[in-house]
Amino acid sequence: MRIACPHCGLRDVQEFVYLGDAAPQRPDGLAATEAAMFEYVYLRDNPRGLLEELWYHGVGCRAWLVVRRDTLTHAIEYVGLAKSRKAGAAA
Amino acid sequence: MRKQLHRLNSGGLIDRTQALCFRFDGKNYDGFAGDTLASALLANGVRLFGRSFKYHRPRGLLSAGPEEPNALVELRTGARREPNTRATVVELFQNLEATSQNRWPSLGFDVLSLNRLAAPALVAGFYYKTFMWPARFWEKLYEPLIRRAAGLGRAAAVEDPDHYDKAFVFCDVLVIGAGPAGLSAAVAAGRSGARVIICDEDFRLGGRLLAERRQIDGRPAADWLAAILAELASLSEVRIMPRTSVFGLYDHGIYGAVERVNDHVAVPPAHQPRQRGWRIYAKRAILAAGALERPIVFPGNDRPGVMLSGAVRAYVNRFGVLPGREAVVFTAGDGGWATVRDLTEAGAHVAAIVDARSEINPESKTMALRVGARLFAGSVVEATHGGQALRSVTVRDASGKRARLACDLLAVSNGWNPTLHLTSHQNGKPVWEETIQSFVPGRLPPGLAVAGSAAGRFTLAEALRDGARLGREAAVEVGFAAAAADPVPATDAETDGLAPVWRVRGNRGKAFVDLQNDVTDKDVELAAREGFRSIEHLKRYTTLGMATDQGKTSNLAGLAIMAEQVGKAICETGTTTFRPPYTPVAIGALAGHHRGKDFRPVRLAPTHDWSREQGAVFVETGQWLRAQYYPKPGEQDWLATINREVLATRSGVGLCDVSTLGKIDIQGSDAAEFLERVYINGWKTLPIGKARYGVMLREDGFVMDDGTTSRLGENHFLMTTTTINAAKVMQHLEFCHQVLWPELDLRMVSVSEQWAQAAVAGPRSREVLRRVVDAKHDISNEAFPYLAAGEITVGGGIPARLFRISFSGELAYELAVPAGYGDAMMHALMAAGEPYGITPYGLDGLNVMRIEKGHAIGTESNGQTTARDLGLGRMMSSKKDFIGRLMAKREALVQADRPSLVGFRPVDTNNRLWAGAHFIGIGRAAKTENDEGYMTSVAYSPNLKHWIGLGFLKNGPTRIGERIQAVDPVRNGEVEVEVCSPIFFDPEGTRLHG
Amino acid sequence: MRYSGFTLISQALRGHTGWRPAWREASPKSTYDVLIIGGGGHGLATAHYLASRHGINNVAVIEKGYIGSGNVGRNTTIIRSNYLLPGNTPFYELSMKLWEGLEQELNYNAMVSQRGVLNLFHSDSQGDAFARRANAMRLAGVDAELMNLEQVRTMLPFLDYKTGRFPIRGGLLQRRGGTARHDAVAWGYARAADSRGVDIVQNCEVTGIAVTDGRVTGVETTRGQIKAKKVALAVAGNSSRTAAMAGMRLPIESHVLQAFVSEGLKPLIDCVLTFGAGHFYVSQSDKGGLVFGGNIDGYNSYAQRGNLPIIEDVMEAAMALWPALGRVRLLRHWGGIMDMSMDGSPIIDHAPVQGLYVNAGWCYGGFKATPASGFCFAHLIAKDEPHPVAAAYRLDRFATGRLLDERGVGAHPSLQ
Amino acid sequence: MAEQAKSIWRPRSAWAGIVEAGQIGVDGKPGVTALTLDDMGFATLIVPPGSPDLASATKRMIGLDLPKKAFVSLSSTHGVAWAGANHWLLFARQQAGFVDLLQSFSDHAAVSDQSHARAALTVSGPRVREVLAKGAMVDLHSSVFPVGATALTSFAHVHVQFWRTDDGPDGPIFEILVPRSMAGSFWSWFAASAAEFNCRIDRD
Ligand SMILES: Cc1cc2nc3c(=O)[nH]c(=O)nc-3n(C[C@H](O)[C@H](O)[C@H](O)COP(=O)(O)OP(=O)(O)OC[C@H]3O[C@@H](n4cnc5c(N)ncnc54)[C@H](O)[C@@H]3O)c2cc1C
Ligand SMILES: NC(=O)c1ccc[n+]([C@@H]2O[C@H](COP(=O)([O-])OP(=O)(O)OC[C@H]3O[C@@H](n4cnc5c(N)ncnc54)[C@H](O)[C@@H]3O)[C@@H](O)[C@H]2O)c1
Ligand SMILES: Cc1cc2nc3c(=O)[nH]c(=O)nc-3n(C[C@H](O)[C@H](O)[C@H](O)COP(=O)(O)O)c2cc1C
Ligand SMILES: [Zn+2]
Repeated sequence: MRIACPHCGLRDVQEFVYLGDAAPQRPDGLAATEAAMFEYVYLRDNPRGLLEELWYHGVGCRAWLVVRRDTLTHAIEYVGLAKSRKAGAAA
Repeated sequence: MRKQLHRLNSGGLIDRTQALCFRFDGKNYDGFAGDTLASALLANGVRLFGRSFKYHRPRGLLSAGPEEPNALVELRTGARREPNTRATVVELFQNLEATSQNRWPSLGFDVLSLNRLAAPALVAGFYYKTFMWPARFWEKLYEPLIRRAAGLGRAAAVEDPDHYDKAFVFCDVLVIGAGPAGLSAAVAAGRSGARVIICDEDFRLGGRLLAERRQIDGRPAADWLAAILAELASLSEVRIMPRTSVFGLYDHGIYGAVERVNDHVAVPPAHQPRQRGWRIYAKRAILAAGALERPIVFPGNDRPGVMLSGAVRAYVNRFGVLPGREAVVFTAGDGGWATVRDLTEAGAHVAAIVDARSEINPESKTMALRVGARLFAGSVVEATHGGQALRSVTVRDASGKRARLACDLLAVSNGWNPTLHLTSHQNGKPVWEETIQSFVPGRLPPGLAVAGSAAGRFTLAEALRDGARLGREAAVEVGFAAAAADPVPATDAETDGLAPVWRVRGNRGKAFVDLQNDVTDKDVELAAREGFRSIEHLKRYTTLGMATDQGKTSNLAGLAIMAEQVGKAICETGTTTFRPPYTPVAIGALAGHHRGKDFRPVRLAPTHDWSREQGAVFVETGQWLRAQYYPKPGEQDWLATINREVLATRSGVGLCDVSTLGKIDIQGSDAAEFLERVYINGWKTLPIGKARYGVMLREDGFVMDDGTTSRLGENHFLMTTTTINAAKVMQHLEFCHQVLWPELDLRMVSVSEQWAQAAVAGPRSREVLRRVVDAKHDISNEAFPYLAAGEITVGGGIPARLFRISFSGELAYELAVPAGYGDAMMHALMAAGEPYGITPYGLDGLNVMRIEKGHAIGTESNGQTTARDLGLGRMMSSKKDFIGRLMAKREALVQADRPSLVGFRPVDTNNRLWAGAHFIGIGRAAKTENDEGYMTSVAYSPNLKHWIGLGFLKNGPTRIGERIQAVDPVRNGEVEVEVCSPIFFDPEGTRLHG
Repeated sequence: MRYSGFTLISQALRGHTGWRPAWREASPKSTYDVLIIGGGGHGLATAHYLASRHGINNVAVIEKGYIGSGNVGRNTTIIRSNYLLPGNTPFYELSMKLWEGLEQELNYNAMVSQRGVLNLFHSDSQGDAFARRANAMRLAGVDAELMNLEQVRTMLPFLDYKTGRFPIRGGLLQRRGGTARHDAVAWGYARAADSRGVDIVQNCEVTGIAVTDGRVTGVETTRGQIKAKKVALAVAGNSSRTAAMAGMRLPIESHVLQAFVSEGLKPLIDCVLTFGAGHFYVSQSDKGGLVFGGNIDGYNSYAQRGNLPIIEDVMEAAMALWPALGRVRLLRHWGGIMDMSMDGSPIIDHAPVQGLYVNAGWCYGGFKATPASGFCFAHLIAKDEPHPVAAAYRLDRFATGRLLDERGVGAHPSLQ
Repeated sequence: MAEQAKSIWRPRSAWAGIVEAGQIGVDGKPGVTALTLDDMGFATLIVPPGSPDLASATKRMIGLDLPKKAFVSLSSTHGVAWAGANHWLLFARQQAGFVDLLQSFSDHAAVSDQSHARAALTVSGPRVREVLAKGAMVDLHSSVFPVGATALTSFAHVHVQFWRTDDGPDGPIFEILVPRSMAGSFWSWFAASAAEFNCRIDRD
């Protein structure tokens, strides 16, 4: 596979580290409940088909990326920076 | 020179001026440059090439290409011995040495061919039904027998002496196969200026054109070939790669290929690789891999002398070898007739043409007449005769009448199967094409197109047309302007009528579907009878298509016979999955440079050479090599060394390299806030110029890493991590910053490589440092107390950092200098410490001292333990959120009786302790139910003069003073130990502050 | 029809015309007492033990493709019980005991071969960690030996002891570990279950799970609706998708694991060997192919195929460990989809929906578990309470913190 | 005492004990030339997202444009290479004065001195791309990797940053930085890969 890093261009998957589903949002702060944290840490939809996931360009620019990839065909539809995603959401 | 009895006097693409001698089974032969091992042996009249897998039947050449199921040999000898090599693809070289395999004592006389006597019982899957009693006989008797009989060639027994490379290459258009389709595609794409790579596994480019007598634009195809190769060579962005097999198609246009750089010589020239594994990144690819001819299943079809008709043409036309003098051609289509023509022209006599079709066109009839061959229409070959070489065949005609015909060659033609393997590597399913009675590529992976025979368009005209069109299209798709299209050259007339015969029933002899794995038509029927009817079950039950040829010539016949058994059409049964590699690939080529000490990079500290000078013994820690201890001449064993190092440190001063620790520079106005969130303890209050110990959890509440972090400025921190976890922590921090809290003002970078760092520990450490640190810095106890951290200079202005931290429990410092000065620092410290007897100590000495102090390291924070388990529960702040806070509170993780960290000492102080021992109550049975924890680290304490250990024990801290057994059944140990505080030495910590 | 050397010979004399299908080609009935989704090793074993141990015969195994098309038919066939944690060891040891009697129990030769499993270690601390595991095994009554360098060298003289980047220091040997013929395990259980009346339905995909009032009532399939009192999931790799049909989310990701086989060779290696410094293992099949495995590709996938980085990684490890393999050729490589759980250990439990049972999360290691998994799952389904040796495999352990994380890598499936 | 200390405190090249000047591989005209670079100054510069003034500071202080994408700006004495989002590698051909330069940059970016963290070398020659292709998973063709381009990637499992400087008489020239600790492994791969083309080695 190759992932088009927004900074570095198309790079071999060997340069990246995978984390998994990008959807779960960390319940931040002292008010967060154990139940919410449990879901965040452990439960996954694990779809066959499109999945937004987190990848780290560890061998390159060290950016965390959000990659929309089909888990059946491995086709990648979209790659963006994780950083701008949250900034975007806040805006 | 020895006479090559079956070599034609002229013709062929061999270089008759370059004779090569070689050996097969200990006998010398001659061949020519341009031969394969197969063609050269055939030229010498060799018929028998090997023995089959199960029945050890004599086997000859079936094909002239990579699909060969029979002619497998061991190539070369000794360390370079290469088993299961297809003689049909081995390029002949001077002094080549090959041996037949899977036979004993010789190819001609093979004892295991007696298996044929048991053959009636050795049907598909027989082993599932027997060998079950008595149970213990399986490993002792049956299995060793089966294993010895199974297998094919013998691997080399010693290290492969050759070098292998790996390389990466990028292109706009990759063309796989250099037959007429591939060459046309490459030129069409190349002319537009696109970067083109054209690979062919053969050592000579041209594909089937090399084997056929064809005309292009009214001239011999060889002329066209020469012209197109010259043009390709002239295009600067085109790369031509002969001897290169594309073996696999991977995601996103990545192709695996292997180049046989020096397989055509006995020993690679100095500094050159034997083979090179390529990863090809292609924007577009065109598969022009041609087609494979398929045999017919009939009784006796495995006798040496039965050969694919296209292979016969290849031997005649390309290699100038006559595979037989008296031939019979058995064909289900027009393909066989070309063989009749070529054989006759080469001087062989075709005794008969057996065409399974009842309608024969008039031109063919004329031809049969002309060449003096008997024509059997609507007929089949029903049996073959001869021992280890074909002598005659029995033909059965449409009326059921039989005739026996003498011959030494039977050429078989049953149509072709597109070489579509690569199109299936990404789950693509081939689809049945009725008109050609074959599977053709189905849905294609993105970026791949298929040209010519590989697409099931079998004529030369189609190959040329497809290639030109797809090559041009591919270039345009990746952004090049289309080059002007030449008219597609004209070709001579060709016909491809076909009515395939899947099998001929007969009652004499076995009819083989899979020649290499000895699967017969009866085996397929048996599988059907026993319910293994899915083609995948058929494959797995009978092993059809699972041999080294992966069923290239057998799969379809197997499916067809199964389809007939279950009353289905072939299109309903589908095919089994083609998997990479297309042809087998040497493991060496896939590993390339990465073997031996180059398997993975090794990281050396900037102080490494110094440690080596000091005689260090090194140990792997993650990627690093670290000094373990520094033996001195005369020391009895490692324990003596370590004791010396520890005692010298505790009584005077010791020096230890700690350069490998991870170091992360953290700056920004939110740096302190960030640390609050990633560490369990508080950071906002840390004053500038101070260091603090921190513990980091994973989000699931278990300890991830620990280390000290120093505040160098209001918004500037320097974090240290453990050696092993440095990269993991960096990644985690980047995650926390970029994914969780991008709003924080924060800048981070690893500076691990920039600093060499040394621990100077022991009561005299300050005095040593005083002589190294530039005089202007006050490092007195008052000015630079425990946990002070500051930027200083050494050596007259070299920037350095000093930390008053201690892992050993002594008055201690860590001094960091830019890595280039690491070696100097060690020498300077040694020189300065000389009056105090400064002693280098390694990881082992460090380990003793940290165990004496009860400090946990990776063996304690092993990913299964929480901060609470480590006795650090109170560090967890309740005033802030931090990673892992909530999950660490889960009920099972705060249970009182969770094993927690305590110390252990042997009750009998002469006993040694072992890490990995488990704790069992005294008098209780050594059983899981009574298991109360385990020992993580042990050391001999030269200060206490006995062994000490750390470990996790249920309710540990409440059991100080209790006795328990540390049991170690795998090392036959059982030691009674006393539970104690994990801090064995200087529990008040007074030495630290000294 | 009983299999034996005698029947084989008598059939040989009759041209093998008397053999009958190993299992019937069943069409689904309208209703079953127990419906098992997934005709892999675990599903088929569950059916066999339900019928043979609990007398529950009105059972169907519903398989979307052909039986054995999943991981049971594509794994590297290692069986062992060399586990560390008390929640795991007895379970895998039960499995090992069942393997030891499997052929006789099933009247099918699954070629269980106790050739030994040797895990190499490369540093003192790794050696200590292995000692801890070996001791845990011995406490649980499992065989384990710690081998020093010389013993390893005697056993496997052809490894690289000289130039290796990670020098070999010793190994943990479980002699009773070994391999089994993967497909035969599926076929053997299928035949045994079938002989007790279990319906094995192939080419039938479950597309929905019917739940009424919090109770399961049956399933939707590509061949129509089937009613069942109890429904059991054993769909390795597809657990999340199937559980979602009943509204459940699992602590699981689906990952691809590749496997590799070389061309057939005369016997070379007599045990299963694993490399402690890389993710790599090798053994030799009865047919002579060297069977290699490595790490997962490391991303969620349902594609049953992998990519070059891991292929090269495995071959690099092969050459690093065993440098005589340079000219041995890789014949085929493939992938399987495994449900990687968040602590690397499996789940055998009730679902929140009544009458629904889950068997999932087997990661790299579920082949060796096949007999015990079927045995314990059958127990759970029949008695509605967990079998004692599988009692740790609860779904709620992630919430309570009673994790079974052998490797200590945390909730990170691609590291498990 | 002070005298002695001075003589001890000499920096050591990252290539010391690893690379020796000379020739490796086949005889003949060198296909590749490697030149180790010592005494260079390196530092990472990181700014908060959107911070504008580093560009003007760079222009002012070393006369170079701050590259926005994966490029490097070079002068005969200095250079600045893009090294990630809001992240650059500043370098000087000589360490003298570098500390002061970093001091003045520290008002405009988070500065971390990395002068000793990298082992640097220049590789060139007609076959240089073929050697690098044995490790580089990035496309080095001129149309994709022109003069001035840089990439962070790995060669043969070793992290590297490298860039292409102006072409020389023998074709492209690349400067490669590897982590100091891995210089030995890097060299082992490079030497084995270059040997078939004949490699001349010069020490700076
Ligand atoms: C490459 C590889 C190597 C491995 N090596 C080992 C090893 O050496 N040792 C070891 O112990 N373990 C190993 N494993 C793990 C082991 O193979 C699996 O854990 C185990 O086989 C899973 O259980 P199973 O046999 O029931 O799964 P499977 O055989 O996968 O069975 C699940 C079945 O469910 C079917 N199914 C799925 N969804 C549906 C549906 N909706 N309707 C109907 N049917 C459905 C599937 O088609 C499949 O047949 C390996 C796995 C892989 C992939
Ligand atoms: N009359 C018939 O029945 C019939 C049938 C088939 C082919 N043909 C003739 O064959 C020719 C077809 O032309 P074409 O170009 O399609 O095929 P081709 O067979 O001429 O060329 C295919 C080439 O691809 C190479 N190749 C295959 N797989 C490869 C791989 N994985 N990696 C590297 N190289 C690989 C082969 O070595 C071969 O050189 C025409 O001349 C046609 O007339 C005739
Ligand atoms: C232990 C084991 C040994 C295998 N040996 C062979 C072999 O000798 N030849 C072969 O072609 N395939 C072999 N295979 C691979 C199968 O052909 C097949 O690829 C695998 O079961 C996955 O199925 P699939 O490729 O149909 O998806 C083996 C598989 C396993 C699990
Ligand atoms: Zn990037």
